[in-house]
Amino acid sequence: MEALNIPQVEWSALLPVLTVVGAALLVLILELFLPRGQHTPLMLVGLLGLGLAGYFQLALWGASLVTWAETALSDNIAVLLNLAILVSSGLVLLFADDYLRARNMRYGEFYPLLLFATAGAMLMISSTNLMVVFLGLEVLSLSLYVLTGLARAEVRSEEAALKYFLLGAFASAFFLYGIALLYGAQGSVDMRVISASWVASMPGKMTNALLVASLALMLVGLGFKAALAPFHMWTPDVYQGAPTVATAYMAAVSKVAAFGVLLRLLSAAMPMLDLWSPIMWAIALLSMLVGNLVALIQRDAKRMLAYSSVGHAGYLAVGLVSMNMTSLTGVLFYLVAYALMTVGAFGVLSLMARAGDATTVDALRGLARRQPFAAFAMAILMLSLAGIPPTAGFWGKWYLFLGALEGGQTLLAIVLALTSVVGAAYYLRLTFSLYADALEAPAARWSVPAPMVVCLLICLIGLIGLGIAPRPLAESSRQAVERMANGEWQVVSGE
Amino acid sequence: MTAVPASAYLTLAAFLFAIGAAGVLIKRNPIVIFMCIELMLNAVNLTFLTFALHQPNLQAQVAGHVFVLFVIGVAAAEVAVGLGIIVVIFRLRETIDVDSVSLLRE
Amino acid sequence: METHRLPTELVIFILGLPFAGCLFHALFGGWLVRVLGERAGKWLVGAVGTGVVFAALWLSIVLLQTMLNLPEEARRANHTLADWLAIGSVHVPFEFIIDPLSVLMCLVVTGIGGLIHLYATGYMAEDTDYPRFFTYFNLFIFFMLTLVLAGNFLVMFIGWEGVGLCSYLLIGYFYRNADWKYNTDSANKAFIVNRIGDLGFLLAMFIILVIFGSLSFEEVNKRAAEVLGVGTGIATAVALLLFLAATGKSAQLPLYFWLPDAMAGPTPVSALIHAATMVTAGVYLLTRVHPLFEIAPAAMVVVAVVGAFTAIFAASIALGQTDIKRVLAFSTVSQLGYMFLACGVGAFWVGMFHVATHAFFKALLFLGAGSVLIALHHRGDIRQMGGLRRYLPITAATMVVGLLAISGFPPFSGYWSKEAILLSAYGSRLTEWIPLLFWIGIATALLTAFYMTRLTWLVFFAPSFASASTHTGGETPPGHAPGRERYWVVLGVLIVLAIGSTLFGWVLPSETDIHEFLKPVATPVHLGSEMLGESEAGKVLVTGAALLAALLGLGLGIARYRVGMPPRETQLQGLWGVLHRQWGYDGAMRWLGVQLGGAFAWVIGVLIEGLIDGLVDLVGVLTRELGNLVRGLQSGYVRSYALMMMLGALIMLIVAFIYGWR
Amino acid sequence: MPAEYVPILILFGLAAVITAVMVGGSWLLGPRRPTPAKTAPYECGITPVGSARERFPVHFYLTAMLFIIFDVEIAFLYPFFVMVRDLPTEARGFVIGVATAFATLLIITFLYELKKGALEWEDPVEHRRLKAELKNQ
Repeated sequence: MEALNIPQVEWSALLPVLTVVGAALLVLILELFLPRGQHTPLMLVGLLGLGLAGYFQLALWGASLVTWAETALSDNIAVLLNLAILVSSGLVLLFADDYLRARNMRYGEFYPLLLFATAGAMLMISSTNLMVVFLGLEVLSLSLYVLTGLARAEVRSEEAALKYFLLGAFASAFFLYGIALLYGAQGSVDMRVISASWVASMPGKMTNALLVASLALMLVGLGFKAALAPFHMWTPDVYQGAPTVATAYMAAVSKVAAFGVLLRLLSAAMPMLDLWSPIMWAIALLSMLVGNLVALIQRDAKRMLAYSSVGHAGYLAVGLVSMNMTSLTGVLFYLVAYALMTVGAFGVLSLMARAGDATTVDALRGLARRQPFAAFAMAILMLSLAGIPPTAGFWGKWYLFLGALEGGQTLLAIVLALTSVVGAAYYLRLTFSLYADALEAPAARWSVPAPMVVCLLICLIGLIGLGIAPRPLAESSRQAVERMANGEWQVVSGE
Repeated sequence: MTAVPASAYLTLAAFLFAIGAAGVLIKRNPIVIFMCIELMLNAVNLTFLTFALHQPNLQAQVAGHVFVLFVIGVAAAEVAVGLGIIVVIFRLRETIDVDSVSLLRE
Repeated sequence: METHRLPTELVIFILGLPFAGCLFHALFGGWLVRVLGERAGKWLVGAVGTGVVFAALWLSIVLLQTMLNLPEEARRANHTLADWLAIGSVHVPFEFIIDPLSVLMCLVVTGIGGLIHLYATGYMAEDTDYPRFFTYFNLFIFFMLTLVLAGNFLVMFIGWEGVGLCSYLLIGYFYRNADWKYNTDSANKAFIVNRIGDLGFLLAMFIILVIFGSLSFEEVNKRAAEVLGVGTGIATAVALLLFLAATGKSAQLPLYFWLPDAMAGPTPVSALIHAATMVTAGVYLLTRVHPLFEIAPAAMVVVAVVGAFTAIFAASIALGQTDIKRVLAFSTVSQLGYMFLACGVGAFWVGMFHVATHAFFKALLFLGAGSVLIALHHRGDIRQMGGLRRYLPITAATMVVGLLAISGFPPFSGYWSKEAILLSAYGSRLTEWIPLLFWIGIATALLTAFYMTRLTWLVFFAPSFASASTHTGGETPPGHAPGRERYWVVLGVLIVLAIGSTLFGWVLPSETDIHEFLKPVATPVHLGSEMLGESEAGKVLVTGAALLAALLGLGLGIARYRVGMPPRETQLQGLWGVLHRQWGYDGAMRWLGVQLGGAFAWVIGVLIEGLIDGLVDLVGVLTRELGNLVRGLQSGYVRSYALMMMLGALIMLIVAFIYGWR
Repeated sequence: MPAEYVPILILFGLAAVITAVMVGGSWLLGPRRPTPAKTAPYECGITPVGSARERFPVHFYLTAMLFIIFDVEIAFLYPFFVMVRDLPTEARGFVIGVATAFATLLIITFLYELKKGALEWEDPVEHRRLKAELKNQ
C-alpha cells in the first residue's frame, strides 16, 4: 500500500470560501435562537462574513497559488470574479430583508442558503479540478433551487423551482458524464492536464474520442448554468417565477460562476480549439439572436431581463470564441459590470413587486412620478445594459467587439453589434416608459427603503465610475488573463 | 484484469445514461423523471468505476472511487431538495403532473 | 500678452463649468425652489444656469484673444486630460483639441447658448419643472462643448451621443402635457433616426481604428491620403459613413424627418439644439476631418448633391407649413443643406461661416417665434395669427431683421455667408459638371425669401385673425386676446441677437477676418485650387442673381400675402397640401417605418413563435403524439425544454466529433 | 477509425435510438386498449393525479429526505473508519481533523433539524390546520 500523502495546505487560498461557509453556518445556527421574523442580525452577520471574505480575497491579488492536493487555487481571475460574486451577494443580502418582509416570506433559511450558494459559486471559480467545480456547482444549484421555491405559498414560485430543479439536475448529469469521460481519458479531472493529454493522445485512439465527448458534454452542463441557447429555456420561467431577490442573486452570481469556469476550461483546452470553437460559435450566435429577439416581444420586465440575460450570455460567449487577450479581458470586465447591472435592475423590480405592483413593462410606466430615484436608477441600469456610454456596459461590449474583430470573428462581431441595437430597443422602451405617464391612475407613492438606496447607489456609482474610467478594471482583467495564459503556478502541496 | 472488457461496462453505462435521458424526455411524473436523472447519475458512477479499474496508479484509482462517493452524496442532496419541492407543489396544487405545471410561459 | 502657447488648461474649465451647473441643478435645484420659494429659487437656478455658460463664453474669448496673438502655426494645441483606454497597442487618450475651428464653435455654442439660457429664464418662468430644464440645458452645453473640443473620434462620439441624449430628453420634456404622446413619440423618432446616423459614426470609427491604429483627428487627418489612398473604395466608404452620421445629426435627406417633429420641445430647446448648435455638428464633423473627405471625391459629390437637394426640398416644404415653429424647422434643414453644399464643393470654411451666421439669425427667429407663442398662449398656427406687430412691436422688429438676414439682404449677416456659399458653388469644378447645383442654390434663396416673408407677414402684418377667420370655417377662435411682451430678458436677448445678425460678417469679424482665422484648419489640403476657382466676373453674376432672387422672393411674398393667406392655402388644397405633407416623404417614411416595423415584428413573430417555439412545439407535439399514441399522455413543457437540451447536446457531440476528432 | 472503441463514439446515437425503440416499439407491438389503471403512472395503484381530497402523507417524504442525508453520510464515514487504524501517525492527525470537520457539519445540521422540529412526527402547526379543515367539512 502506498503511503498516504498528507497535502500541505496554503490556507490563505481557501480562506475566502471558508469564511463564507463559516458565516453561513453561523447564520444557520443563529437563526434558531432568534425570535421569529427577526432577521437583521442574520443579515449583519452575513454581510460581515462576506466583507471579511472580500478582504481575504483582495489580499490574494497577485498570487497564483495551487494548493490542497491541487484542488484549490487562487489567481487574479478568481480574485476578480469572486469579488464580483461577493459584492452581488452582499447587495442582495442588503435589500432582501425588506422584500421578504413585505411579501410575507420571513423564512430565515434565506440567509444561510444565500451564503452557501455564494460559497459554491466561489468554489467553482477557485479550482481547476473539475470534481471540485462540480461540487461547487451543486452547492450553488441546490441552494438556488430552494431559493427559487422560497415563496412556498405561490404556485409560480414552486413551479419555477421544480422546472429549475429537474432541468438543472438533468444538465448536471451531462456535466458529470463529461467529467467521468475526462477521467477515463487522462486519469485526472484537472483542467490543466487537458491540453497535454490532448496533444499526447493518439489520433483515432479512445483517449482522443473520450476527450472530444467529454468536452462537449461539459459544455452542455455549463451552457445550462450560463443560460446559453439552446440550454436557456429554463431562464425566463425561473427568473419570472422565483422571488425577485432570488432572481437578482441567481442572475448575477450563477452567470459569473458559470462563465468563470467556461473561461478556465476553454482556455485550458486551447489545443482543442478546432473542436469547441464551432460549437461555441453557434451557441454564441444562437444565444444573441434568441435572447435579444425574444426579449423584444416580452411584456413582463422579469421575463424580458431573463431573455436579455441569454443575449448577454451570447455576447460573453463571443468573447470566449474569439479567445484572445482583448476578448477575455472583455469577458472579465463584462462579468463584473453585468453582475452590478443585473443585481440593480432586479433590485428595482423587487421594489415594484414588494409594493404589490406587477412587474410588467406597463406597470413600470410612470414610475418616475411615483418614485423618481428608483426610476432614475433603473434608467441608468437599462442604459448600461443597453451598452450606451458612459456606462460600464458600453466598455464591456466594446472590448468584446474589438476582441471578436481581432480574433477574426467578423460575423459574430457584426451580430453582436446588431443584436445590441435590438437590445437597445427594448431597454430604451422600458426606460422611456419609466418617464411616460402611467396608463392607469398611478398607485400611491412609495418610498425606497434605505438599504435599497445604498445598494442602488453602489450599483450606479460602480457602473458610471467604470463607464468613465474603465481602465483600472480593464487593466486588472488583462493582467489576470495574461497570468492565466502564462500558466505560472506556485504549487503548494505535500507531494 | 477481469474477463469482461472495459468497453462492455462503458457501453452498459452509456445505455443506462441514454435510458435515463430518454426517461426524462417522456415521463411526466416528476418523481419518475427524477428517478431517471438518478439513473443517469448512476450510469456516470459506473463509468467512473470502470475507468478507475484501469488506472495505472493507486492515486488515480482511489480518485475515481472517491468521485463516486461524491456523486452519491450529491445525488442524495438532490433527492432531498427535489422531494421537498415536489411536496410543496403537491400541497399547493394537489397534483404533481409536470404538464399541469405550466403557468410560466409566454 | 506674452504667452507663446495656448492656455489649454482652460478647456477643463470651459467644460467643467456647464457640468458643474448641471450637477448643481440636479442635486440642489428642486430643493432650492422648495426652500427659497418659487421666485427666489427659480431666480437662483436660472442665474447659475446662465452664469456658467457665460463664464464659459468668457473663457472662450480669453482663448480666442490668446490665439489671435499667436502666429498661425502656434494656434493649434492638444490638451490630454488622461490616458483613457488602451486597446492592444492603440492608446486612446482623453484629449481635446484647441484650434481656430474648435474655438469658433466654442464661441458660437457658449455665446448663442448663453443668450438662449438667458431667454429661457423668462420663457420657462412658469414651468413647474424649472430645475430639470436647466439640468438638461447645461448638460447639453457640456456635451456640445465636448463634441466640438474633442481631440479624437471617441471623445467626439461621447459628445455626439451626449447631445443626442439631451436632445431626446428635451424634446420629450413636456411629457406631462396633454399631448405627451406626441411629444414622447417625437422624442423617440428623433432618437431612433439618430441611431441610424450613429451606426455610420461607429462603423467609420472602427474602420479608422483598425486601419490607422489611432483615433486622433490630428493623426488621421495627417495620414489620410497616404494610408487610405486618394479615391479608393475604402476612403469613399469611410467618408460616406461619416456623412451618414452627419445626415442623421444635421437632419439632411434621407434622415431629415425627425427635426420638424423635434419642435415638440420647448422653444429655447428648438432654438439652441435644433437650430443653432447641435444640428450643425454634422457640418463641424465634416470640417474637422475634411482631409478624409477630400481624398474621396465621390463622397464629396454626394455631400454637395445631398446638401443642395435638401436645401431646395426643405425650402419648398417650408412653404406649406402652417405651424410657426415647423416653418422655421424646415428652414433650418434647408440652411443646413446650404452648409453641406459648401462643404461638398470643398469650401469648408464657408460652411463653418454659415454655421456661425445661421446660429445668430436662426436663434433670433426661433426666439422671436417663442415670444409670439408666449403672447398667444402656445398656439402656433400661423393661419390664426395676424397683425401682431401692434401687440409685439419689438418682436416684430427683430423678426424682420431675422427675415432680412436669412433671405440674404446686405448688410445682414446671412448675406455674407450665403453669398460665399453660392460663390464657391459657382466657382467649383463640381458645378462645371453639375451646373444645376448652383442654380438650385439660387432657387433656394428665392424660396427662402418667399417663405420667410410669408411667415413674417402673416404673423405680424397681415390683417388680424378676426377678419381671416372666415376662411377657417368653424374652428374656434383663440379664447384670449394676444398678451403683451412681458419678459424683459426675452426682449433683451432678441435685441442682442438682432444686433448680432446685423453686424456679424461685415463689421466686427468681417468675412475676410473669418476666412483668415479659419484658413489653417479649413483649407483643403488635397484639393487643388482648380476645385475652388474664383473669378471677379463670377462674383458679379452670383451676387446679382442672389440679390435678385431674394428681392423676388420678398416681393412675391408680400404680394401674395398682403391681405392674409389665400383660402386654398389655408385649407391646404392642391400644391399646398402636397407641400404641407412634405411631398409625401414623411408619410412614406412613416409608412415604411410601420411596414418595416410590421415586417420586422412579423419576421420576429415567425422567427420566434414560428421557428423557435415552433421547433419546441414540433418536438413537443412529436413526443406528445408519440406519447398520446402509446399512453394517452400529454406533453409537458419541462419535457420540451429537456428535449431541446438533449437535442442541443446531441448536435454538439456530433459537431465536436466532426470538427475535433482526429 | 479504430474498431475497438466504436461504442464511445456511437453511444449518443443510442440515446435517440433507444427513445425511438422504447416508445415506438411498444406502440407497434402492444395492443392499445388503454384503461384508467393502465394509463396511471403507477400501475401499482398510487394515483398521483386527481383525487384532491386524499391526504398526502407528507411526513413520509420529510422523514425520507432526512434519512437519505444521514444514510449517505455513512458512505463517507465508512472508508474513514476502515482506514484510520492503518494510517501512519503523522497522517492520523490530519485525517482525524478532516473527519472532525465533517462530523461538526453533520452535528450542526442535525441540531438544526432538531430545533426546527423536523423530527417530530406531528407538526403542531400542520396538525392544527388539518383539524380546522376537518371541522369545516
